[in-house]
Amino acid sequence: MARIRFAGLEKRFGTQPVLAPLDLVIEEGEFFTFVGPSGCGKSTLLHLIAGIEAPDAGAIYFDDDRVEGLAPGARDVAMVFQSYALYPHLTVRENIAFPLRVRGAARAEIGREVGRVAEALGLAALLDRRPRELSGGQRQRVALGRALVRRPRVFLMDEPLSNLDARLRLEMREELKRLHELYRITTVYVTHDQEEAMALSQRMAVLAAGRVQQCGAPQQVYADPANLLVAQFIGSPPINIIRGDAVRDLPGVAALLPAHANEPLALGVRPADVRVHFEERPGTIPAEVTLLEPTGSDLWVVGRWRGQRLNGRAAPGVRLERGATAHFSIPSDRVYFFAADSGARLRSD
Amino acid sequence: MRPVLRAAGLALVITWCLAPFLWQVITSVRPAAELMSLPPLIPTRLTAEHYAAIFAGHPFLRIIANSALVAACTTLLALAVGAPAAFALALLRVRGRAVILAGVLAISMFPPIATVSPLFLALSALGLHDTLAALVITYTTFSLPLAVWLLTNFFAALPRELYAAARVDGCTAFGAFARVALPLAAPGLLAAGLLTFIFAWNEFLFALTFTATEAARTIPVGIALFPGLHEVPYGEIAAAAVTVTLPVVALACVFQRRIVEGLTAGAVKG
Amino acid sequence: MKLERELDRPLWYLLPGGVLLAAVTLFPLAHVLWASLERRSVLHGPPRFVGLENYLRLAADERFWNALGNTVYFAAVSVALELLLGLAIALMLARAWRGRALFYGVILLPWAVPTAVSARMWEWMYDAEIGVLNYLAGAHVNWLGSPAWALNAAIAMDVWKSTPFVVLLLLAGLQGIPQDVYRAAAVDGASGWSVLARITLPLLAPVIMVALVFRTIDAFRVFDAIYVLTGGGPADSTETLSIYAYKALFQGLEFGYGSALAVSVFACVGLAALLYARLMREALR
Amino acid sequence: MSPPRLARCVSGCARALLLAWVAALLAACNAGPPAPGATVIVFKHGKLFGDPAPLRALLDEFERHHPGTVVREETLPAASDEQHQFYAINLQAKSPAFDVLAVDVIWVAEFAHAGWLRELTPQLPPHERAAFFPGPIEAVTYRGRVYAVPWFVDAGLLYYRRDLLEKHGFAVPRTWEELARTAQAVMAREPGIVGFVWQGKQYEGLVCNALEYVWSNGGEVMSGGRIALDSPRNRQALAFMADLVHRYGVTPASVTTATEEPSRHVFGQGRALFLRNWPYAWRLFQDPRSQVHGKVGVTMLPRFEGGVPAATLGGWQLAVNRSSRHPEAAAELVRYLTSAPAQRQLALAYGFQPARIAPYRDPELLAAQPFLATLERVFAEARPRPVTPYYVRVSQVLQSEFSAIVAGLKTPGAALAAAERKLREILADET
Repeated sequence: MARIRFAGLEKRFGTQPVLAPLDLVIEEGEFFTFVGPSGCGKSTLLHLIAGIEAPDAGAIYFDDDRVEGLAPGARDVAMVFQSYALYPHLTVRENIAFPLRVRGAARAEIGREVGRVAEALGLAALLDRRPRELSGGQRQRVALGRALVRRPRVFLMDEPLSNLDARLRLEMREELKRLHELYRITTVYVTHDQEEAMALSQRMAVLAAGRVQQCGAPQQVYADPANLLVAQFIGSPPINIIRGDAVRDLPGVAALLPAHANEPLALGVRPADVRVHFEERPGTIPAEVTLLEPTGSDLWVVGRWRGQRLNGRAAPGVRLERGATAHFSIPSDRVYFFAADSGARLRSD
Repeated sequence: MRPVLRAAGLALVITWCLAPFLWQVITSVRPAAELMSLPPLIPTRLTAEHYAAIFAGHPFLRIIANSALVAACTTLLALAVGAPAAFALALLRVRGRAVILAGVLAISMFPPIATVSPLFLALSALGLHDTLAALVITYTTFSLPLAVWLLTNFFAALPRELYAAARVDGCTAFGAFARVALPLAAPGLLAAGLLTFIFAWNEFLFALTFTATEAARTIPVGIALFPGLHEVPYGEIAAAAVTVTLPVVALACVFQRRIVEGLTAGAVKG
Repeated sequence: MKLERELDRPLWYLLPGGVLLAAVTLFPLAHVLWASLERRSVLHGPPRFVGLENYLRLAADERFWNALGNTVYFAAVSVALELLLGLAIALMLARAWRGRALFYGVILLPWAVPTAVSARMWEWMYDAEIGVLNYLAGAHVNWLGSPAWALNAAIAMDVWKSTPFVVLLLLAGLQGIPQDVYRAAAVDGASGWSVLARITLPLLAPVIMVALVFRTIDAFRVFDAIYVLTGGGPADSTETLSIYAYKALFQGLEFGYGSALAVSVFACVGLAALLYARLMREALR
Repeated sequence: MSPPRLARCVSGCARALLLAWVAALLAACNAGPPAPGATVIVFKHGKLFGDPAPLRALLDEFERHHPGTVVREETLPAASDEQHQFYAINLQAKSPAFDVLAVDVIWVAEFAHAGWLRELTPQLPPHERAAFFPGPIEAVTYRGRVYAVPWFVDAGLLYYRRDLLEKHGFAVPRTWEELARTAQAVMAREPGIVGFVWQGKQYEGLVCNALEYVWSNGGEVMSGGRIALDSPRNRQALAFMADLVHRYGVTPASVTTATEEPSRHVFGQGRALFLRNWPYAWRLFQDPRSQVHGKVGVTMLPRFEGGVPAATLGGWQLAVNRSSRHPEAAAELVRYLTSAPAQRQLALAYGFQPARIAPYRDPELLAAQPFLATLERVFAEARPRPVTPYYVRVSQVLQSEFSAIVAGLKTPGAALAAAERKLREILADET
């Protein structure tokens, strides 16, 4: 297993920066995720680690070996591609055995290792099929098998679950966690699905416009967002943002931030923390209901207050219709403040 | 209605391609007295005299061997040189890729009749006069542009992730080329190989100029040796044409069957 | 671990092809270009540099313009027909499952017959008196003898002979397209024509381009097919640039003027290729 | 197919190729490398139609007379264009790859002027030239020196259906006008018969046909180095040629595609009354399986009223490559192959028309080929096409303009005027 260290790693596309200088460490055996909207540079970073692309500046270290100049094959890295990238002219057995055969492993060892991985992934019955005869889930597991069979130093995954249907995606998430606990290989996972990132990773980094916005444990990033961008990206349903003068009209808010009294502010509050009632209560604000989303365990109510969107949670039984007025209570101890212009987090210490 | 339409279409195409050649076959088995006289469309009796004649009067077997050798060597050489070049142009980052492709194409734009004299000077200076090697070198060079252009398209059509996957799995660039790109470009290889083979099999101008004796003479020149000053043995030419064409077609059928439909299917999802 | 960067450098892959092309074609091409600037005729003295005199003579030579007209007409009509027919046959063949290898062989036949022999074969078939075409049609058309018909008869032969080349390329292209692309289209309920227009043609576009460019090159360089058929006659009505160049080079022994003619063929094809490249870029945008 | 199978298939092919290569090399070697030190003379010639053995026997005989000399034959396609192309490239490159070469009658002046041929005056001194027909001698002489020795001769002949003429009571026509009238008359009475077939495709053969009208009307192309093509006499002659198709209708319009063989087949299938062709056709019409066996007569070509008999001279001459490494031995071979005995043997074996006059009076030869008697009179009158180094460029102009006349695209006057203008340009350009 390897400890990965990035030292000023940078990548430009022509003069346009794709990845700003990155300095980060991924511990040995850690399941680390890069999450961010598409086009934020996460796949490029993965390609830099794998060696498919060369950086414009900076270095990558696996433990103490400097690897960014090496060819992919020389880094002992395994990768699962978003589109699986299985070799269509080879059977499942040959696909999984491919990395070992390229390294010139003995035939007996190849047979043993392929058998072991096929058993672990439930592919024993499919070994003689060709990729085009398999379902999405099966192909995904073959791609996993091909990566696992060689016990690599680093495991790279480029949104491997994005092509699966919802149910299979949850199953494969558990499978990945199980395999990680079993083999404890340093894993770098890339996805645009923040829910998946939080469920899988021990530590994660939110990427936007080629720059790491925040890095930390999932719960910590969720509870303590470094800026507006992270707050909006992490957590679903997405965080409520109130801007402009309306912020100060919220009951109990003015007192919270004396230091920044006159600056333009943005207030963020998680929909899960906002309670919605049928009748008026002390400290609630009235809003016209524009959307109702029952999810079985909750009733999400979307209202319009002072022209801004507000989403809160009501008990499932509450009778509300579109157009009616509901009363939203915003807990003043669960709100976040951001500078309206830079989006930087403002703390009331 | 559609299957009927397609069947009719295919039948029409088959007759359109086959009819002229069938007429050639009929001419080749038509007795000498009835040659070129048309009241009997189908000859009154079939004869193999022309087939016997082409092997008796001329060292035709040796000429066929020469052509087979030249065509096979040219095809292998053209693919061995063309495929890696096409692979590099398609998958590896090559500065000035378009300029190289345009340059390769420009070479094949010159009519051979203009390049045959200087080429003759060069080859005889190298002492390659009247050798099969001279033909192989020339044919490989002049069939490279088509091979490179065609294969570049086939390698470019391969999903890029496959190349990346092979590299990550430990292959060098050449390993990825040999183990992944090459097998997947089989339809392109077959097309390029076959066209190169047929070009070398049928080429006349260079063959006439560079060869002198049976040691290096190829089929087209051999057939051109059939007629006398004025007299043209139509039967023998027809027989020779049939004899030299069928093996090439048989070769094509054999290789075509080995190419599996939609090779890249299942490689990449979505 | 050894740094494997060098093995991946494209240079190693382009070297063999580049060396071979340079070694074999550089001298001849340079020779042709240089000869086109010389007064090089065996019949009167050593070659003498004359600059663009050959090209000026070319511009003033009405036989050149007649040959150019014939060549452009021949190339345009034959290449257009070959592409349309080739595409239709390739699409038909791609779906015919039973005995596809056999069809493939039959379709390839015209291309496999040596050019000079097939030209002679067509010459007998076209013969007005003893030819089989007139015998079957019961007509008495002087196919190769009348200036109106001759070039079109040559085009018909070239279409018969060269369509398989296009079919071969397009079929190879079609075999590269994975089946599930078509299955996805079927799921969307796409009809035959829209599948062709939206899926097959765009995916085939690069191979179509290759077929188009190389057929144009061959059509502009056509020589032995027409020379055996009509010798350029009657009255030069089927004389193409290559035939005129052949007669200048190897009969008139005017290597200077012949080379200039050859360069004119190169220029025509170059223009056509540039035109295709621009058309291609427009089509893809 | 998976890589291992692909690899096996490629290695399979490679092994097969290796074997074939080795076999080919062996075959090349056991062609009997010449004894070391022997001078090898390479005789390059167009293919003679028929069994190669008699010519080989002749060469073996030569080798016996000249110990230490080996003669190797290299054949070229018989088509004149392809041979000219081969020689143009090889001789211009001063290639010594062959020593003796067979040269068409119309190339001698050109090759001599280009400095490609070694002078052969010693092989054919003035006193020996009388033994040959005058036409070929004129063709091989350039600026008073001999550059090739005539080997065999060809000339245009008139074939006619003797049975049809006798059936309808017509004499063998002596003049072109008489031929046209006879043809029209017989065509009226014999359904499905074409009057007169000849070679009208745009190629060298058309020039041979057309000049026979011009010369037989007393006309000329060039005289004394000056062009005399566009003359009233020539316009009248070529007008008649066009009228055969467009006015008398005795020649089918498809004459514009006819070469020797198609016209020979039409006549050979009994569908034509008259045929203009070379002597080779006679042997084919004598074949018992031929549909016109015993019904064919052959004679000199007709001429115009007040004109002269004329036939275009063809045939091949033997010359020595200027870059030959063994000029003396090569010259000796030329002398041997054009000697009377050699010519006799070739005449018997290939139905060859010797260039020497003596064989035509050889009783044994005459018995074998009575046809030679007629040929002697024709060859005596046969005239070479304009003997100039620039003949091939001249011919290209004539082919195009004569083709325009036959196809009815230009009047003889317009065509001859255009031709004369172009010929002036060529001669002015070349001096």
